Amino acid sequence: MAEAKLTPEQKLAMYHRMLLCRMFEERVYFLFLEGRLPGTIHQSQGQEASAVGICSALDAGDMITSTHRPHSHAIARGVSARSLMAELFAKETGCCRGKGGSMHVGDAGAGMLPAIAIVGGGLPLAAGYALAFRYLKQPNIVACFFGEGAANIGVFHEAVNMAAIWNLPVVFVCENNKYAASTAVEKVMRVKHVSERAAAYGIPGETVDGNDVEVVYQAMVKAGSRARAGDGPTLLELETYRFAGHSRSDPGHYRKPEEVAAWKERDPIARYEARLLAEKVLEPSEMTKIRASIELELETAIAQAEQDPSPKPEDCLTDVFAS
Amino acid sequence: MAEAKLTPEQKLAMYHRMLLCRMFEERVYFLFLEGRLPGTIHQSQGQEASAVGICSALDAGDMITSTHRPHSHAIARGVSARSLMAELFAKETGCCRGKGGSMHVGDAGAGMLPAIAIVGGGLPLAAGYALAFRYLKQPNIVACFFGEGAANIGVFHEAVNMAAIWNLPVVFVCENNKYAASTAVEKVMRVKHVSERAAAYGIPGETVDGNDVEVVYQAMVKAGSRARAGDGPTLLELETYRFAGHSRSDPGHYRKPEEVAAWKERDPIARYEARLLAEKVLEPSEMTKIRASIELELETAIAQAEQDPSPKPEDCLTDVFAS
Amino acid sequence: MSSQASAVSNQEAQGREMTMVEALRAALREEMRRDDRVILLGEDIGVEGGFGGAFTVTLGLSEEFGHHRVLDTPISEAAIAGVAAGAALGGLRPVADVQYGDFLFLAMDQLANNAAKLRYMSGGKLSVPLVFRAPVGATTRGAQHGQSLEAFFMHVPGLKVACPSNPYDAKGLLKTAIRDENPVIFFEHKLLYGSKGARKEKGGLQVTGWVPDEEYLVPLGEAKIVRPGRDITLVANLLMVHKSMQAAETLAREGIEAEVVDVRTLTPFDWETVFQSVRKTTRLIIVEEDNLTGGWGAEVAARVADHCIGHLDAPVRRIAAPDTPVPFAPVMENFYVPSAEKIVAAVKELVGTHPQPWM
Amino acid sequence: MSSQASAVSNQEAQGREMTMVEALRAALREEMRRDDRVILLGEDIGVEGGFGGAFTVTLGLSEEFGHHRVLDTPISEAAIAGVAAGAALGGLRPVADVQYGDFLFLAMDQLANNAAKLRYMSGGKLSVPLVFRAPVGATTRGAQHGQSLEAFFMHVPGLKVACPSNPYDAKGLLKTAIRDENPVIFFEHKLLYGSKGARKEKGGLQVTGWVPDEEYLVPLGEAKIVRPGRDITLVANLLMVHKSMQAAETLAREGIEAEVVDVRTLTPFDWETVFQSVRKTTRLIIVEEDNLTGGWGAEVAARVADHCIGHLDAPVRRIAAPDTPVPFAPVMENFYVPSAEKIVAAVKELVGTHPQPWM
Ligand SMILES: Cc1ncc(C[n+]2csc(CCOP(=O)(O)OP(=O)(O)O)c2C)c(N)n1
Ligand SMILES: Cc1ncc(C[n+]2csc(CCOP(=O)(O)OP(=O)(O)O)c2C)c(N)n1
Ligand SMILES: [Mg+2]
Ligand SMILES: [Mg+2]
Repeated sequence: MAEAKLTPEQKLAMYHRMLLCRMFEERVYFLFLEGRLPGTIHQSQGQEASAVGICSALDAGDMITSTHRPHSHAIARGVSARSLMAELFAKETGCCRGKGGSMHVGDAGAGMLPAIAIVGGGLPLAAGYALAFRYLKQPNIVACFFGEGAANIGVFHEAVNMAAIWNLPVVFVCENNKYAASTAVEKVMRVKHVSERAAAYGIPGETVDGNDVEVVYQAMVKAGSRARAGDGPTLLELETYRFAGHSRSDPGHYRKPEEVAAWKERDPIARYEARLLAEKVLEPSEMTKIRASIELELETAIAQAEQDPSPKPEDCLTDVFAS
Repeated sequence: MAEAKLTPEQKLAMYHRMLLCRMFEERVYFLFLEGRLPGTIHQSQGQEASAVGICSALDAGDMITSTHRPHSHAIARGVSARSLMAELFAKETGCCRGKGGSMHVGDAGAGMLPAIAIVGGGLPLAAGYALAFRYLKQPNIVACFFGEGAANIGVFHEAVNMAAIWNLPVVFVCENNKYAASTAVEKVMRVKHVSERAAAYGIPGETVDGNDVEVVYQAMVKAGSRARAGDGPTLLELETYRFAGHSRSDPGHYRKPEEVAAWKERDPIARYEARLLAEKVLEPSEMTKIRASIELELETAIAQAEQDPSPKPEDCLTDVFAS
Repeated sequence: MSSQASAVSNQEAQGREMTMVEALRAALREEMRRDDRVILLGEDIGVEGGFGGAFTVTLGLSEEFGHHRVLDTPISEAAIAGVAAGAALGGLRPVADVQYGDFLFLAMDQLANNAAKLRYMSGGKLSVPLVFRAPVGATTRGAQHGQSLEAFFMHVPGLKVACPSNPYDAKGLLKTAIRDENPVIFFEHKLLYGSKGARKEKGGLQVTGWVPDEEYLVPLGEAKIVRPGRDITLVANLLMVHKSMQAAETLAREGIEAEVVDVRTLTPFDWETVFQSVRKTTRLIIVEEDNLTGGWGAEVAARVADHCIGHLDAPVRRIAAPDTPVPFAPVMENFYVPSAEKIVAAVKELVGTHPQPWM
Repeated sequence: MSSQASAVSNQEAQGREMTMVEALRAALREEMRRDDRVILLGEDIGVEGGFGGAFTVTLGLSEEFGHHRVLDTPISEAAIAGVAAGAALGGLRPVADVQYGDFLFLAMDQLANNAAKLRYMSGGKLSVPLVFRAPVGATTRGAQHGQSLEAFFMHVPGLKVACPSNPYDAKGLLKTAIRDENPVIFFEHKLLYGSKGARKEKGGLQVTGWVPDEEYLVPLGEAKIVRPGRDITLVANLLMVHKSMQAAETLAREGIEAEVVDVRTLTPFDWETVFQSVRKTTRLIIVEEDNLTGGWGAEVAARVADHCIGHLDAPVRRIAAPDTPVPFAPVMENFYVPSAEKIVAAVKELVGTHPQPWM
């Protein structure tokens, strides 16, 4: 399949989106350290190309599913920083009205189901949503994010197989960031690439550079077209790395500093910035403007979130059943 | 690896054992139709070569795990027809003292854990038992039977992967009889052979003729040696077929009569009988003797089982906890 | 045992005697005809020449509605539940099933952590309208094919739980469950299916019940007094409704009038009907096939001990299976499953003529 | 809050204040030293530079005992449970864990259908000596990381269930559980870990308790009266023991003496201690963090309604989380989790000066 040609506007949009992901996470990190956010967080600095590359290849009506590490997925999908921030602040205005929290952010209206924090738990939901798309003759697909750690859990196997035999319009997107919490992938899996497991289900598997947003985008366009054409799922593996710890206050001593350093060399944002500058798609002056606009957006989101009303204690009792 | 050379005695023993499996199942079928046995049964006529070929390659201290279709596994492993029959008759003398029933027959003393009737549920038990063997420095292995239908359940994936990364001494033996209840394998799996899934775990996979007892035996010797040597598990697929319905009173209308007929042509016992006769390992007169001795064994087992005491109603209350 | 359950008083109405299986099948068929979004997922439910699921309930439906609406799945209970939940989120109304309730444990994460909680976690924006059918009850298949699992699911906020005892209720409740916006776990008792032919259960009751031709719904959350009485209240579900009725008939011959309440659904639970009955009879026995400790009967006893304690003239008793796995041997299984005799004996103990020394 | 739990009266004995995490770790270490067959399985439990499991309990153990005894697993909860059960059958004594109790649903089939039933299905020939550790409790992590799951496992025959509230009991019970021949589900409350350093829980109690240097065991099945009292009985476990103690202290200042019973294990359950306390105080409130409907408190209420009804001077009440998933926002979570204030209010309602109108 020929590669989709990216316009300068699209490139800039991807750059902008990645930067928003990064700066959002950086702000959240400080807010968290300052004790202004409750709960726990799993951050995604370093994995922005994967989130943005995938989501940039989606249509408005498509859906994504996510994991315990969902912030960048949400931003890449277009869930507003405002409603995300409010959710992290546990406010009534949050995308889950304060009931979900960091690990369950999402907004079906924006094309993202609430994130599922039980590793692998989102895969059958994604397949089922894809089944509904096909059944209802909607031209849409589901992009299902999960980590390489999730590729060892039973429901991964069941969901990918079911999607495969039914040719469901879903793309299984494995963000292989080499670690599941402190556990290195090679300790828990004998194959080198998660994508090698695709063969077990008779579907295509592909591993690409997850830190190159255009590579990710092109791979998703390909897998997505396949899915839209009724040819079934693809197992797409994105090689990437998280710069931060696994969750709040993890210093990450199980990773060698050289390894972290080597991956920081491959920072998806810095790389893309350099490329866009070289391609003259991006001007240095524009860079500054983009950053400033993002900063403003985040400042506003934080300021609003802090002022927003908290849910009332008894609100805990509602939303259990639909009527 | 060179093939293990089978002595005439070994060949005869395998023939005898297969015949015992078959004749046991045939008697059970009639007992069942006559209403003399309670519960339900899943029979294994046609799959004797797989049970016997595998178990003949095991040592006394090895262990097998089994499924809802366990009769031939039990007999092949050397659980006495007497204690099996008594269990089916729900008697105190049964191998599970009347508490297990057809779907849970087993006798750890004879090298078989109680069968697990939840599809796939035995796989992690097998891996765990193998872990104990290795940890305790016992030179033994586990042979884990399951059907091709079980290869789609989550715990298959988890257990095979865990055994693979830890190089556990277990052989995963998939009896691919083409159907899971009424469901044809090709409807629920896009790979042609279950053994193709071995690659997903970085272990060897092999598919062999499951209706040729010597082929099965040789494959198991090979996989078993690998496991004993500390080189980890193998996924061994045996292509076979069940002649009977899935469970009691299943007429099997979902299978084409020609398909059933073609497989009956490949009856593992008839084939082996012909071969042994040709090889002069078996004399026609001996055949008659073997059959007669098996008939006697089964008659005795049935007669004894019928006379054996039933458990008392309140026995239902014991054996919940060990003290 | 026949149509004690014909709840429709208008005997002029058109209808016929049906088995539970026929009633369930009719409910599925009607809802599938009414609403295109209703689909079925499960193992062996639509295979040509197959069984119509483990207990024939879906026989014929793939022929009428096609395989795109009657989906035969691999043996993948977790994914069956999760795919059903995903499809529900995506706008369908899936009715999924497990062949035996015991396999629900395999799907428990998807049901309890996803289906039950997604509405809540989304702040009320989403709903998960799915039905998950599960046959329960001991039927000489041993420990892994005979459990009663209602209590596990009654304990999960966000799930509704139905457990009908007769064809009329089964049909009406299943139709309501399919139209409900929430996940409903729908328990059916194997010995009540009453199916004829190949998949007939040994020892099964030939329960039939009058079912009107005209469409009707039975709401979730309304218990039914299936036998009025003044001396003691028996609260039961599924097969135990029938055992309780048997017991009540025996007791009536001795002048003891037991009121039998069929709870019909556990979530929502019709507390008022139970409380009113207990306040009237002043004595309560809960009858369930599940293991005693932590069964749904414990919740009923606990609520009564809170809300009706001043009206009780006897200890609140539960008759349930003992705290053991389901044994295989019929002689043990018969001891394990609560019997009408046990109910009769317990009632007689509580309805003593002496004033209760403990009060 | 400090060593209210120092159950050893001989204050001359050598010992020291420990957190729950330290006590659990000490139990594992001692048992691993004592018995070669004890191994650990779980995610991130033995990685160099890692966490020692989700809450640091296993820190340092892989260094002392090696990776063949401290096995880091893939994220495969069903296989963790099943492999542990298989290893137990094969002669080892595995201690497995999940990082959050909520993931037990993934392992439920292996625990409830295999580990719990294999002894029974084998006619008593086999045993499955394993321990499965699971952290529970709401800690602002939302709906999938904060459930209390004791009731689900108390309802499975063949499983034992422990739920200690303090370091002394935690150590003694865990050692006993490891030596037990049966599968034990061992619940730990996240807010009681009291760990310092990196994995410290926000909002956690700095619970320490005096733990003797000398070896001791705490038997399964013995409740502990952690505060004697004459006016009402509070039965609790885990974090709720502490909330009940707080409530009791407040009440004492107003002249109401609550007796607080820490159940310590749910299976086996020490019914006699609870019954005796209730017969003495004539009033009972059960306090648990689990959702109300079908929580373990229901079983306690039900047994009391059967065995002690004649001694009750008030309705049997339960204080539990409402029937909702665990909400994220702290303001809602604080409402969700039972508080000392709620306990105090409920006690005051029951211990009224008026004769009870309902009796
Ligand atoms: C079923 C399950 N087991 C364990 C956990 C605890 N846990 C949360 S994230 C995580 C690691 C996940 O690794 P991976 O899937 O690679 O995603 P990543 O964190 O690297 O993005 C673990 C073990 C969980 N949430 N769910
Ligand atoms: C988890 C689970 N799901 C469904 C069943 C019901 N069931 C029993 S046997 C069977 C088919 C199993 O097929 P396969 O694994 O190929 O074994 P075979 O019967 O062919 O020997 C099914 C669906 C079960 N016992 N366990
Ligand atoms: Mg990862
Ligand atoms: Mg098969």
